[in-house]
Amino acid sequence: MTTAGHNFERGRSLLQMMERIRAFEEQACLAAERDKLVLGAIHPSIGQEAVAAGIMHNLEKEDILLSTHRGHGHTLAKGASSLAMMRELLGREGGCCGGKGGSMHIADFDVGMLGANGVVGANITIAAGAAHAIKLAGDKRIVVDIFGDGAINRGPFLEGINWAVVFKLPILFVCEDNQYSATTRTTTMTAGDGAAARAASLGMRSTTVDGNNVELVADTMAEIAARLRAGGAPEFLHAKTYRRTGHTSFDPAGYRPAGEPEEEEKRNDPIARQRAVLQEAGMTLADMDQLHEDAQNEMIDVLKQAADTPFPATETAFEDVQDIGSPAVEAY
Amino acid sequence: MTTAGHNFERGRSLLQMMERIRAFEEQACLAAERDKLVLGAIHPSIGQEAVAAGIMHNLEKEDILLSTHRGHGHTLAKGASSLAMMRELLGREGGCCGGKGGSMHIADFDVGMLGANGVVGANITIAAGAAHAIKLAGDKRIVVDIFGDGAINRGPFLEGINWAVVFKLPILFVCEDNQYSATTRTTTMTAGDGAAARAASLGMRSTTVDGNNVELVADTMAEIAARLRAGGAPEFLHAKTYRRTGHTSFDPAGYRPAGEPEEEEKRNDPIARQRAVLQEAGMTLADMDQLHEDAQNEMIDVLKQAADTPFPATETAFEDVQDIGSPAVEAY
Amino acid sequence: MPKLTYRDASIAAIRQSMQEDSTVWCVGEDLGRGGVFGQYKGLREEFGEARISDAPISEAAIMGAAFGAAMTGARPVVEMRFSDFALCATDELVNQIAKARFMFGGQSRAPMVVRKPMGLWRSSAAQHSQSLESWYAHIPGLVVACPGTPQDNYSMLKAAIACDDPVVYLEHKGIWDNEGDVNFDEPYEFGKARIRTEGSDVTIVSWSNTANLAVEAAEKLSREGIGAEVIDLRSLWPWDKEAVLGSVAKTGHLVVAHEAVAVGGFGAEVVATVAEQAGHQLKGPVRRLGAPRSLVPYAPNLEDMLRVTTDMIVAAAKDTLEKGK
Amino acid sequence: MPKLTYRDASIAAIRQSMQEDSTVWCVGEDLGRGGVFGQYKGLREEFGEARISDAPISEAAIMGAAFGAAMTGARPVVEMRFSDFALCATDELVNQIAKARFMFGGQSRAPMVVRKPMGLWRSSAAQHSQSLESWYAHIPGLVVACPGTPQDNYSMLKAAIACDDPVVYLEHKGIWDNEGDVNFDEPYEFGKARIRTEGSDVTIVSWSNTANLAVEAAEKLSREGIGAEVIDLRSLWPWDKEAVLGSVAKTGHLVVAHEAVAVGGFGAEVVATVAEQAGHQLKGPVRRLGAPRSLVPYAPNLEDMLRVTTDMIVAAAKDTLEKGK
Ligand SMILES: Cc1ncc(C[n+]2csc(CCOP(=O)(O)OP(=O)(O)O)c2C)c(N)n1
Ligand SMILES: Cc1ncc(C[n+]2csc(CCOP(=O)(O)OP(=O)(O)O)c2C)c(N)n1
Ligand SMILES: [Mg+2]
Ligand SMILES: [Mg+2]
Repeated sequence: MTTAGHNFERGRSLLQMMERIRAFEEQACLAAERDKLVLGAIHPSIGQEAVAAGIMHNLEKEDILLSTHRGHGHTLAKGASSLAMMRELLGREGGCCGGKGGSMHIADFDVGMLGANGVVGANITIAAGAAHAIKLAGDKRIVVDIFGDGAINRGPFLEGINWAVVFKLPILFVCEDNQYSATTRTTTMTAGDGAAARAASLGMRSTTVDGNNVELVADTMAEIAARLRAGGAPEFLHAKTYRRTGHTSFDPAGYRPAGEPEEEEKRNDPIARQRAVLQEAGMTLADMDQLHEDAQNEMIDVLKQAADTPFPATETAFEDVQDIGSPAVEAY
Repeated sequence: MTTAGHNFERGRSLLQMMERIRAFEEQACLAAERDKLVLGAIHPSIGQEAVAAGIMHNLEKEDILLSTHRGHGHTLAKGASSLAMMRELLGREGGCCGGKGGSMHIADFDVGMLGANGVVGANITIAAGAAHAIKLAGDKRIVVDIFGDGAINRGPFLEGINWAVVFKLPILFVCEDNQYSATTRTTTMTAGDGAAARAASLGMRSTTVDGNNVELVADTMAEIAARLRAGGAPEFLHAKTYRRTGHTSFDPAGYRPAGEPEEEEKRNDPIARQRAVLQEAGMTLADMDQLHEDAQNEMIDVLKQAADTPFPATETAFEDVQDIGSPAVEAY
Repeated sequence: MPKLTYRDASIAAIRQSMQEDSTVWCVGEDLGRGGVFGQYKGLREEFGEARISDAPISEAAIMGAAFGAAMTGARPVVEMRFSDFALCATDELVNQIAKARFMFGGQSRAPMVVRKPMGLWRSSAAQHSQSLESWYAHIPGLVVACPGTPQDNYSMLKAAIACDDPVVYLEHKGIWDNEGDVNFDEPYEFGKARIRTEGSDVTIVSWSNTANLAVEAAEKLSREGIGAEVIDLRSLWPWDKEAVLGSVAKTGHLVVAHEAVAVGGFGAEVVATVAEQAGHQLKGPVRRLGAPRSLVPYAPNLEDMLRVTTDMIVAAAKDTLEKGK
Repeated sequence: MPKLTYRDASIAAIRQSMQEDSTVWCVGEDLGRGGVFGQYKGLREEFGEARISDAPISEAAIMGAAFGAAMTGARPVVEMRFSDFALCATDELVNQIAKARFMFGGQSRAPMVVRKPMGLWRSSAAQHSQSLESWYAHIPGLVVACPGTPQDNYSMLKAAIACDDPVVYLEHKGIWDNEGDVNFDEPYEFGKARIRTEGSDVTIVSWSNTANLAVEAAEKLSREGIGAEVIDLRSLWPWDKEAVLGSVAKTGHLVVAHEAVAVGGFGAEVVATVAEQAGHQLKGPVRRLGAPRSLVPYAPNLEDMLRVTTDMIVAAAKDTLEKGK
């Protein structure tokens, strides 16, 4: 039933993960816009799902991931519970951060996801440090840090990558290049040849991929992961994609050239492209539609459940600040 | 009397400036070690004088210079008064910063020298901003910022250079590479191919020179300055030199390979090399010795005068903090 | 007198300053599209991209470059987007900008305004909600402004742009839409508080949006026959000690309220100053209100636990009056 | 009991911690050669370069990487060289390290110590002399330590390395050579002050090197028959309110002295707390000593204008006693 050479099971599972990410974010946007249940900003990755699915497919639970403000997809693909994540977006009890972080600080340490970050670029040095601890401990795990194209203009990009190369740490840096930083076309504010050129100048092996081709992302990541696990030097992956939504779910993004997102959706949707690949490989449309429907149902249900979950107990506002001199025990 | 093609007057003046820088720093080190008159740290540039002399030869007074903690030579070559500088090192009245900055904050705004800096790399973004103001005002001045090889691992290197290229500012960044950062051999902490490769990855035209060949530095700078004055894009100069002294005048620098500084002094002293060039070009040894002696006499005298100058009036400790809410007028 | 929002008042201040002085230069991320809170709307169209400059996501470079420009003839207005991101440029602000004039013996000035929208903004969580005004008040060389009303956001921003010192300009991001009358001719002098309500029973010292809550508290108190004098400091450095000491001399009761964490907040400075200089005039215990030393959570009900409210100010005022009897 | 310098006491604390726990990892510039003040001397030889790591001049990466490592099983001791340079890593310390455990709902810990040598060190000028302890006390999530003696630099550093919170560890760079007896078995609990001298006439609260000056002041006062109780807070968060309030209840007179700028310094917090909770027990005006709100100059005679001295502490103590009569 499958074409020769194509890993059908993997392809199906990549599609499934992309469908789940898409459905999760569609529901999250509805929760924000329609239901006003998400009060903070959310940053959808609709149209960028192949990066998350392709990379995470090659990571073990013990491997470590750090991400950005636009990190729902990465987190879900790393294995976090969609319900705990949706609860977090809605600030509810049982949210993966107890309702204290929200979308921009989503994290699930149990699956090695050490956090999105509200500060652009900040995770680059932190991720290098996670890899440093792994090396110090003689562990075999690897680290992936994902950031946007805008982050390459911040100092931590230089400092964190230099660090990883100097100490030869088991880490992959991924620039998920969706061409925009907030309302700015990133190239207008970026000198030189961009992410990969900068990484190369820092002595790092660097690969550029079509980030909307999930099979290619997965293939590339498989090779990189193998090299890192074999004790190789840190690497860089420049994944080219496109931000189909506004910067946040509330941003109409009128600053983009007319027709650009529509064109991208038509021509370059990673889900549609993977469906075509799988159809070619012999998967039926009905099977694929089923994956879609399952994902939709999962996330519709997850939103319902999250909306029915109570807010956190108010005393948790003073918990988990610190052990010593905690506001939970200290008068202030 | 001069060999064909050699600009004798320029060569002589380059030698003279190097002699003055050398003599100034020798006296400053004596003031620190022998006389205990300099209480803060000083960072000598002995052996690196060709960078200062060669670059500054091509700057006008109105052009702007920013420098580092190791900035005596640059400042003197930009035209600052040796007496005001020595007074500053001794923390005296009439010091170029009124005795409030000392060696690490030496500055002379009257000759366009906008300051050394005690924070490694910090001047890179500041210098870009000075060039930005020049461009906004439609001025014709150019800016030079000099920093060490250690500074290329700090975030401002990336951010400041990206900025200068994005806004196409009239600035030259100079990495004065003396191979050490404090007690560390810089290459051991630097990934990739170093300063010039990084600058190139940021879209900058980059030139590497033997920074102990003062004629070459001056020639190269003449071309760069011409391009910048003609409205060209910002550029980068990687000047290779060697730190002959310890990090500070008090550092015995035992961490260097045995014989390394001696070998450098013998083989690669910029003053000795320029003397050889000038001898070849027909300058007499007596003439050259006279330059040396004049420089020595100037700086011996300058140290004497500085040592005889009183400390600043104590009320200046509260002056020039700010106009609004100044401690000079506010009780605290 | 036009009615303007807090946001539009700031735009008016910038527009007028830019019209009057061609060296004023605004720089920050996404300014061309009006800034993240719309607080630069329309300015790109009027002044062009050289003077309303977009920037890369490089807070250190934005701050550092603005400083270099300020030393070289420009008058930058720097946009930090959220005051939290300004922490990426702390060396630039604190080690460079604040210190240069002094270190260089008076050779330089840094005439620049650093706009840093601060404070709670519903469910923005711990990295987008801080109020760190007390940090900047502690740093010699900096002027610190915390406007709480449209009028003040107009006149203080104009004054900040006109002055030759670096001004840390902390707008409160929760009140961009607040409306009020704005008199374009009202002057502002740093270090002069605004007496928002007069009263002789209790002095309430505050700033930024909490001053607005203090005014509400004073209204509630007045319905119970208690006269509260609300002093909106407006600038924290310099700050109006005379107004506070004068009011305390009259009322003998002091409440200080702010949104920032109480421990190490600027309220401590106000209370300590009063204790040192007018402790004997106090008729009841001073009351200091600020956030507990916890972080700002995302969930709205948790976030509310960190807020200083109108009712808390009312209660504190009554408490000091009660205990003073 | 061995006599150790303040510097060697810290080395002993690190050595013992590293022997006991293989996850302790020191990282910073030039550590291999013993650190810029020699405060890592001998450790590279004993523990090798993986555990005593040199670093590039990348304060943001040093801080950020140490944090990432702390979340992943290491216990980093971070060296910032001069506390001033730590401002290059403020986002990392304040927005990331201090907030992560809370933002992530308790999923993570950041067991790390950030060593930041602070304070005046003859003619180091404005960028190498700051004392910013009040900043860190204001940030929820951080523990703040200011040891003033060899004993405390031993026991506090050991406790800091052992604890699971991020500790901002501010050694005073002017006293590396101070000597004192060090009892390796003396325990330390954060938030417990040390009563350096007992007395019942006046309470002097201080920390870091200024506590040493306060002890000298107490000796001078005792020669004049005045009994000063010197409370060395040692940690500013948490800080020992009980000790201070208890002492003030006894003496009725309070002097707070520190090296940092007075405006917005932690002295304000101490005074404000006493004013709120024990204002009625004060028998004279409180006195707060700190640097004027000016920058640290290079020339020695100017630098001295910024210092809080033993004599100033003596005078302040006498003044509050005098005025209280
Ligand atoms: C240091 C910092 N500066 C500015 C911001 C505001 N901000 C949030 S997301 C964003 C754009 C980031 O662009 P990019 O890195 O390309 O990521 P994307 O949003 O496209 O995924 C900006 C400017 C921030 N969060 N942190
Ligand atoms: C941000 C910062 N980190 C550390 C230091 C301490 N420090 C002063 S000079 C120096 C070495 C700088 O090396 P390099 O840039 O090569 O300049 P050089 O001293 O060789 O001229 C260091 C680490 C500092 N001043 N600033
Ligand atoms: Mg992007
Ligand atoms: Mg060097």
